[in-house]
Amino acid sequence: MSYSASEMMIVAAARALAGARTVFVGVGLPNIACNLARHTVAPDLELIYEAGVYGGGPARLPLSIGDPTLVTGATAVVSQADLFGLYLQGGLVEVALLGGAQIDRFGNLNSTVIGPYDRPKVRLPGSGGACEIAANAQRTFMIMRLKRRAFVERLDFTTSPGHLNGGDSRQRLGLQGSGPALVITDLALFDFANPEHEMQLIATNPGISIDTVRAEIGWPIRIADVVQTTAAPSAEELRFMREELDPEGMYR
Amino acid sequence: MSYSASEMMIVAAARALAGARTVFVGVGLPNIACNLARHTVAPDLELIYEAGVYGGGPARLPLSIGDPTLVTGATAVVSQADLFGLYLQGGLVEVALLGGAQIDRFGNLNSTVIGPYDRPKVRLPGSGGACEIAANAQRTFMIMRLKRRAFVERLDFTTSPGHLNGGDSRQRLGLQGSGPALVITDLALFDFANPEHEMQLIATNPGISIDTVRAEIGWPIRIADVVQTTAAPSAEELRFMREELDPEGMYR
Amino acid sequence: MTDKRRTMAEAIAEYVRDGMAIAIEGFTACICFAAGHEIIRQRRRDLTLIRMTPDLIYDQMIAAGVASRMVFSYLGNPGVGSLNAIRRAIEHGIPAPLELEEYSHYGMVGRYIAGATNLPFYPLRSYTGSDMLQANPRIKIIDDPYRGTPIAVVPPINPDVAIIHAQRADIHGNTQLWGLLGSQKEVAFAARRRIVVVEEIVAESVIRADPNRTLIPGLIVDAVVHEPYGAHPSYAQGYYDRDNAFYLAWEDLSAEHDRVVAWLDEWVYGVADRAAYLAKLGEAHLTQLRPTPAPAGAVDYGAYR
Amino acid sequence: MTDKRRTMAEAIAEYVRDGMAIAIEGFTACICFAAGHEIIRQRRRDLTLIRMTPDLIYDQMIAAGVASRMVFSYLGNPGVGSLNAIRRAIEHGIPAPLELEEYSHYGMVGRYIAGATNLPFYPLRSYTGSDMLQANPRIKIIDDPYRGTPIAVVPPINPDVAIIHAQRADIHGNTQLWGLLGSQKEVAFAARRRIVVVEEIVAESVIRADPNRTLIPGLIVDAVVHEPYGAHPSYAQGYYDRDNAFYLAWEDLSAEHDRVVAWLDEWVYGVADRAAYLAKLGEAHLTQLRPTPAPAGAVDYGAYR
Repeated sequence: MSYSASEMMIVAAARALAGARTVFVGVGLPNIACNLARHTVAPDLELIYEAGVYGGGPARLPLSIGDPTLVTGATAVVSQADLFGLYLQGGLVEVALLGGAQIDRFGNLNSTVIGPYDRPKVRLPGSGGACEIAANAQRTFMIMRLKRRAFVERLDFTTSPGHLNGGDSRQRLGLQGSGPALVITDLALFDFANPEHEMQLIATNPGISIDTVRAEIGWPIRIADVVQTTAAPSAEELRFMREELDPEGMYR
Repeated sequence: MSYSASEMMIVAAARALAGARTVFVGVGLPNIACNLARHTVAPDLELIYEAGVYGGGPARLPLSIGDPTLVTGATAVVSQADLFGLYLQGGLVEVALLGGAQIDRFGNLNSTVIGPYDRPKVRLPGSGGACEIAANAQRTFMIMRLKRRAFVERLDFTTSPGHLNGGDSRQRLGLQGSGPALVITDLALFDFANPEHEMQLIATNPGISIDTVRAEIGWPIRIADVVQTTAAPSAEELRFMREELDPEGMYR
Repeated sequence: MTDKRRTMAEAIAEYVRDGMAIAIEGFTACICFAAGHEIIRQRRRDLTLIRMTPDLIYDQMIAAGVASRMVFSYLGNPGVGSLNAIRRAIEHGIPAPLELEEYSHYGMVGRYIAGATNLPFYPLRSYTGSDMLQANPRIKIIDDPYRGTPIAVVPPINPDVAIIHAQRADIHGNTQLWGLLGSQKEVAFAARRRIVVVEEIVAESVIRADPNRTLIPGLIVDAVVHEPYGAHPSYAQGYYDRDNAFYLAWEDLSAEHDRVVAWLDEWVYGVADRAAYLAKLGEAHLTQLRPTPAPAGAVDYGAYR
Repeated sequence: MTDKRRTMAEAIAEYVRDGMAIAIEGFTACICFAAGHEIIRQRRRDLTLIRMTPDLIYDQMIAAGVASRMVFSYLGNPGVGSLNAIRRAIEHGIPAPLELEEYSHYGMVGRYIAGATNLPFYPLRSYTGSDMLQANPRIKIIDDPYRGTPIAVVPPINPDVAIIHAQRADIHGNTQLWGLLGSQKEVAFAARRRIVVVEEIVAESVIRADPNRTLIPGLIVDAVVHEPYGAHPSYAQGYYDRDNAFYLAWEDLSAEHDRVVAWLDEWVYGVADRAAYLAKLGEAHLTQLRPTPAPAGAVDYGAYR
């Protein structure tokens, strides 16, 4: 069955949530990935939204992170003080899904500005909850399209700390979460499983060459000893996504 | 109409609440005084209980500060984090009624121990909320029976700060409330309206002499230029108290 | 107790003055567009606008020229894209330059908490390792007095006026809100004045029947405005849906300054008040935003006599 | 998700071990006497008992010899008088000496908040000018980094086990509480393990119908114990009244150590479990504690599809 690069990215994110109990989720692609994971590899997965929702089970695809369909029928709906204090900072978020306009080799993210902060070329949304999510989630997964203007040698601004300068630099600053664990893109997967906590290619999507990946990254990307090929989406993954989660094909 | 010293004390406390909008209240005498004030001199008075109740209207005389009759029909019932944080520390409590086992000339209170802290002769209840109430209420009124063992030259332990060493010593420590304003007893009334913020006799109850008052105080009590005689409870004050607030006469 | 009901025009005229710091809060839900539009109509100037997510309401207000400063934490049209008018102000000074003071979400929440509880600062585990520390010197790092490890702190914020939209209140301003709670409670307690805007005015007995649901006591409320659909195109849980079509359309409507001006002329300056706005929207449009019922179920507080 | 239902005996046996720090919270309301009695019956020793108001439950537990240490903020039988057994432990070491760690109420709340939110300390406006600073060196004064004024801080507390009584939960531990909320939420999130004890087990759909009422998510709950009247002689709002007669009688019942021992023999060691305790109390006694109905009224969350 044919599928899009977006669908492959959603499926890869869902699979990475195997066995997880809680995920801090945004709308769009991440929302579909988490709901797909609940249906497949993580039946006990509870969705946490920064709007204050724990255990949301949306009856339709939400446009915004604060959609009323996330509230009705949720397990708990709390103030944002409690969501950020008790749930996130309290250490209850196992995995958080993050994105950004720029990422560097240590998984640091920029979602604030392109150009200087005081005279920005492009003003981006800023942190939202990303800065504290990156600091406090037990692990973070990044979901981003692999593009040379996004995977950069040097961020214009560090909004959300990843592995900082690599090695133990994150730990030394006392950040409680263990930081970036996975980067999921439309072409390939990367992890940080080396002593330097440097991003490394671990899998390519079907039909994508390592050179194609290299060409979209603004630094000489580290390559794992074994680079696997990600399995294509299964018929059931595609069916559930297309029929149940995104019937209008907004994220196809 | 005849009345008891307790009744006079309750009536005096109620009258002192004239025009007040919020009062932080304990059970027993203070509870009756506040409800009497609502009926007489402070119709807009809202009762705040440290249990987390704002605007309680108890349908019966509560034994404890957390009685369920305080909850049902209240305006708001909140966590104690919110009660102490938003209401008390937020500065919304105009008057708090406090008591203690010992009080000194500057209105500092001891409700912790008689004797040394580590080897107490009598272990008292301790602070509860009193320490922060004394710090943060806009004004505090003390309700205590006038006894020599309670009105002491030197506290065994300062649980709740009053005017500390007098003068501007309270202000210098940065306490936001203005501190003790009134001491209501079964024999007389005292305020602190002098530059030293030292307790001074301002009124005696009907039939009580200044010498009787002096004899119950462990330091040479300051006497205001004019010492008034508190008006006896009115018929309506007594009726409402006896028929509506304390029909079983627990606090008579 | 006093009857605090005011029209929106009265409440804004009385409490919102040029140069003030104003917070219209509400996270996606219960964003009081009706108040924002009235502020535009009354042509307030030089405001500091405070909100975690400026959203379309501040995009419109900033395009209208009411603000010179903004305190915020997320500058997007959630699920759609940018806030084009605010970007124009920041990137090109159109219609006027906009000074920024920027935090993360939890940093803003912490500022509201500190403001509401009269604390000199609020500590949170964030910002270390982020350039946000350099971008905003008001965020500081201190040493935990117990173990010496560094921790970020933010200062209190006390808006001059907070405008809170909710489902219901009594005439004294005792206010109940359900669904997303955002930081409505915290900002209400942090502010010096509070205007509460509600879908329904109810009897005091309705509020007192469920005291745990009371988020804001009348004690701190200065004005109560009864403004049904006052949060549209945002939403009020149980009353109407978010008008996602408008949020999507705004991307285009706001693409150029002139188009925003035209929109304001038609939908803000061109209507006298919220009632006229709703009439213009049309009954059919509002009806299709109504959800079907999903009752909360019952609890019993018990009568203790 | 797993079914977390356990009997009280199972839950205490599994989670409460000698030497642990245990918090049975609940401010006047929802104090889980059933759990305290089971801890006595299982003869735990050397516990640290944490509670704002030790109340009769810790008076009984300390007389029974389960504890060597207590962390607290108010040591009274509210509205009645002293906690005589605890006073005997403190003043005379009967039945054993009791180490104290003492705070004010807000200090305890702050410790729970810091524990729950993983903060290294919690700041509060209290303690300055009080001898409590000398009595407890864990309370510190630091300088506000913005204006340099002194402010008190307390350290986090993370009990090994928190025991929370509430009106209802589902079998996963999603718990709803109404009436006085005390610090139940904060202590539950602060603890390492949580036992929830409820008047009723309800379907998950009942919880999900009113998500704003959910205080504790099943995510952090280890065991759910269904124990009607488990808070007696304390109370559960809407279910039964506080047994004030017992609170008054305790003053006398606890006047001497031997009398407490006799009471424990009869009402704790002498009954197998809570059901036996209730049978001994008698149906008539429980019936007269039932309030008449006072329903909270309805709210609608709306179905959005």
